[in-house]
Amino acid sequence: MNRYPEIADRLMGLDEAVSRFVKDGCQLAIGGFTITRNPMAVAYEIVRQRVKDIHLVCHSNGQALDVLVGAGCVRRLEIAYGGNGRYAPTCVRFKKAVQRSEIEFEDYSNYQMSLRFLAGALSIPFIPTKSGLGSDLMNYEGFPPDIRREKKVASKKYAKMQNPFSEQRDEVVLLPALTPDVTILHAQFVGDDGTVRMKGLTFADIEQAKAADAVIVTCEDIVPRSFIRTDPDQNSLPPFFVDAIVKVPYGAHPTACYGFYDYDPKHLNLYRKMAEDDALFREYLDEWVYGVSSWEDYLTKVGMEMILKIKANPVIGYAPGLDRK
Amino acid sequence: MNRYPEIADRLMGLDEAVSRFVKDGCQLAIGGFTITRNPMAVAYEIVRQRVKDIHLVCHSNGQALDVLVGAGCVRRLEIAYGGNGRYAPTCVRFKKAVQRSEIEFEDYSNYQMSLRFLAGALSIPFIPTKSGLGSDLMNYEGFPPDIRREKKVASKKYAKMQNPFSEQRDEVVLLPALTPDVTILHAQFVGDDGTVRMKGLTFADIEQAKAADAVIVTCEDIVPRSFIRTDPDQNSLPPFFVDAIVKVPYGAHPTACYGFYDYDPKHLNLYRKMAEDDALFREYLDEWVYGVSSWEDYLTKVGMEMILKIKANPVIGYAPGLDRK
Amino acid sequence: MIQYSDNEMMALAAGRFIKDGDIVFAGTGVSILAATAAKRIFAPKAVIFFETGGIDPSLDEIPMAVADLRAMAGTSLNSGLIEAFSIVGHRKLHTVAFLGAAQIDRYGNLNTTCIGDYFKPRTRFSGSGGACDVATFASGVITFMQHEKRRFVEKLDYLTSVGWYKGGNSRKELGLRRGGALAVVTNLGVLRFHEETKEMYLAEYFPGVTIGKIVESTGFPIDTSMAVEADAPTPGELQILREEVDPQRLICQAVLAAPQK
Amino acid sequence: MIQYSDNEMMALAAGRFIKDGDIVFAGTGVSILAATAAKRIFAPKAVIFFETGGIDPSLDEIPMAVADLRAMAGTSLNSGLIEAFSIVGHRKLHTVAFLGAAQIDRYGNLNTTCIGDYFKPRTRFSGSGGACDVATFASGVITFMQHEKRRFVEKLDYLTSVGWYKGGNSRKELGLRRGGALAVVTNLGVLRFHEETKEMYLAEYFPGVTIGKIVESTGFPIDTSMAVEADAPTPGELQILREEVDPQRLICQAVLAAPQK
Repeated sequence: MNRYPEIADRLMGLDEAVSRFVKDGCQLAIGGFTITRNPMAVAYEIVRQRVKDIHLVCHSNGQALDVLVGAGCVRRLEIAYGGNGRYAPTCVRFKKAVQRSEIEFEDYSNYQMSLRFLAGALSIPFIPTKSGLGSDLMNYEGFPPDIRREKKVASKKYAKMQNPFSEQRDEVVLLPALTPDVTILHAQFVGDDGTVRMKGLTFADIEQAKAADAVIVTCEDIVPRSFIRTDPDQNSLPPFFVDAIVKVPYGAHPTACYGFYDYDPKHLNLYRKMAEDDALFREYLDEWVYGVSSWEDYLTKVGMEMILKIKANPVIGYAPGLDRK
Repeated sequence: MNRYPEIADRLMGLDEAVSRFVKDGCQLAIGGFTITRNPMAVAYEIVRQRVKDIHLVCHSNGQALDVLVGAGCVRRLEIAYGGNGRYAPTCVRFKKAVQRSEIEFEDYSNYQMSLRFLAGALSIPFIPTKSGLGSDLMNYEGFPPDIRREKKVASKKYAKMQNPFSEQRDEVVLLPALTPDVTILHAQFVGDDGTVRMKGLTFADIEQAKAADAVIVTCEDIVPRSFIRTDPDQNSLPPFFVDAIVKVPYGAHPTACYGFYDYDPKHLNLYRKMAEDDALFREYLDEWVYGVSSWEDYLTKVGMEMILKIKANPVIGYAPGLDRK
Repeated sequence: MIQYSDNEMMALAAGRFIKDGDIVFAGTGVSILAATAAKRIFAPKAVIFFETGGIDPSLDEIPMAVADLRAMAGTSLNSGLIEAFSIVGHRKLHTVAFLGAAQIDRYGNLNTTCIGDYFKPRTRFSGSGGACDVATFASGVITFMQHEKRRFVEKLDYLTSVGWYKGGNSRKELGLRRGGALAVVTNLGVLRFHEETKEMYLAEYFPGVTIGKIVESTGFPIDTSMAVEADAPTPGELQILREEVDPQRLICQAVLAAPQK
Repeated sequence: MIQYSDNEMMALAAGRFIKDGDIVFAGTGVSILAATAAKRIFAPKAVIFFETGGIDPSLDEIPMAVADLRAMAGTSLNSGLIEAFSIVGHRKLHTVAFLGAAQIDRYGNLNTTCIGDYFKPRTRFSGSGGACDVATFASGVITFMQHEKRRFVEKLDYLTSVGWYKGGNSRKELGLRRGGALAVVTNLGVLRFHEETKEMYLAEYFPGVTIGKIVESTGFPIDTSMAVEADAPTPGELQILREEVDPQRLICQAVLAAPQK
């Protein structure tokens, strides 16, 4: 700890980060997108700590969403997309949970969810868009009226209004801001001053972080202040938005992390197959989540062969020639 | 030109960029902020071409604004701040023009103007904020009703509404989007693929560019695609938002350009003194704008001694020890 | 005789709609195959980008998801979702989007949400993702479909993404300034939309496919009076697809991945 | 006896308000002197940032404008205006803003726009800039003023930035969730605001200044019953100001730059 004096009070293990910030019934936002930069180590730890009744708010989260839903941690879900690209056109446990009416869910689009996080980040109560006009997204409210009065749930799914600056008919949709209790992210770098640097696409991670009451960031490594401040144009978040920092190399596995490692096709395929069957899925959780004693243990199970296969070429950013079938 | 095949149709001189895109009566947004990264070479060329009746929309533009107002190019101004930091707490020709009722003007705040550009960039007609509540910014409309019907002028300065997602009283200000006819920017780098990279603070330049119908970018240099695409996380604008590219080294002088040169304190002080007097200001324009035959001629007037003094340390970003009194 | 897969035929048929200067919004599967084929064969000055924010990636390998690292390598810019969707709707850009769907109706409206009741669906799909957004904002949408009667339906179980809405002028009346369904490319042919009514009609049937097969695979009556046979892929086109666009043959040889049943 | 300038006294008096963990919104002149002094002397864990988007710069030299390259060197992050203002108002941050003004009233409302009629002003100033925004959003505002009767006025010619508005609960009633005027630091002393009425009162007078001088330099009646003499700067504080904060003595020895007459 002494190496990182500026962030000593925010450096912690996965167990402490989750137990301090991810409470039963909290509203949780997850960074990343489908098969990339999901904060998987945190998601697994949430499952291990058996956090309950989470209100998950996502745009297109994939793997972390599906594990949390499948493990029964999620009660309520606002979502644009539950899929994992070619590895699961619809996330399997998400699909089953909706079909079996096991969760409360409300659909938005990706832009709508991103704009809602932006509104939260800007501390404005709502934001207008044209997206949604004519869509059933605006015809079906997923949440019943009694839920609408609960903390962090918008009083209605959306509102409509005439543009007050136009004399012609010009209708817009107003979307309510999102201000999650906690946002969890995985980044490539955190400086020992607490500055976060993500590389590659950032999706809506930055808006999700700024919208939240608390932010947990896991990272591939912690790097010196002198490095991260030499070209600060590249940085993603200043230190004061970050409440917990956990160093977890490969912390996004089996999803990808630009410049560090590719997604793990073998694991994603294994997951999909096991998720299709309830008994097999329990086995998956037992083996890969409940049954691992540490992150090192988890990576040992992934195996050196796969770790080497998915290792990214640091210039190209991914693992060229990786067998991705 | 053959070196830059991808941008050949957009590479041009200052004269062509201005004559093609900056028309009499157009709405113009200027990048940069007070004494940094103002697109001065373009501003001077606008003065030289005697463009008239410009509707200028700025947050805190300084030097370019003042030259354009002083030279009589501006008829209408929406602005948050007309100042040059310690070199002119209020921009001198802007001050005189308002006091003499020579221009139509409307005041907003910096955040309000930035949000208006953001709304334009997002193609939404308005954006809410709490900023302005209680301020005379919301009590005085600068523009009379007849102007309100003109192209690119908002039908009213702002609207107020109750937050439809709250049952308590919660009033917000709605600000109309800005969609300038043209935005002019100065950047450090443009790739030969048309990608723009700014270094240091970007202010609201990116929102101003995306909000506009046309964008003119001047740059310190044009760099190979292979360079600009090796770390694309650092880039500011994709090629398809840029309509004219002009290579103008020191194109922001006397304002600063991070990593390349500092502001020129001697010139900023000279300008302020000459701007205070109408006859001297005409001399300034004659000497520094109308009287120069090319940008090389302008830089020759600035002089090698000053060019060396303001040269930025490329790592530190500015010129340490520069006499800035 | 030249052998080719459905995906290859579809990618080339769709790719021909792309023009130089178009900004192409791509997804995964046949969509990214089509977008890349368009750029390498028909419209080298088109720009491919993803809703995730990756603009003009080098695409030396084919992405398996829009968040694939391959969508952020060699790009002009790596931005975020908000920037990406603001590009789709930008008035100065001509943007063409490739989408897929579980169901489509005669006006090109799409369902990627569910089959059956929304609250207790028989089948739940991934949801809108960015589909509703790009259907709202793009200059035109090209949709890839498996051509089956249960997918070409009289009435969608859920209207996720607006095409021509209720036909005629109804899309404009919603307040949407531009856009609409440009074409539907299936494993059997290419469908377009009547200028006035905005109803779907058969424009092209693929070599070896009969008009009758298409009519019986479509769940609503369809005008076939203007249908012509599509050109088969040329050996040159297939070579580019297989050697440059998808050298690992991840999509070329696969069947179209529609949302699961 | 220790010699020091008005700016040095003001910077130190204001700097003492800053606590570890505060996010300090700084401007130019005495404001940046105060912010940097606070960080180097009183609150090393405070973070200085600028409306231009520069967060926690190294400040090896003092910026002459908020867009000075020195506000973007050695930072944690270089962002933009929108990000900067969203930080000022963020509910999880305690943000303190330093502002300057041409006029102030008893409730700490500020004018940086004009003297005289708005449309035909006798004197036009720079305008709001970010002042209205930070006065709206910050947890507290500290304003620097030249202490003159014509600047401390019964009624502002233009209310650019809201302090306690009309006193009492009126700021909250506007819909502003937090913030308000924390203190006013002048060349004569430090003024604060009554808990209930939100009216300005004299908290400190600087060494060598009489209460009478302050009363006659203020254009409205002012409660002086709680006034105490401020501590003079210590040699150690002045040394840090002059050698570390402003080694080029650009601000330390200058007079306060108020908006021009």
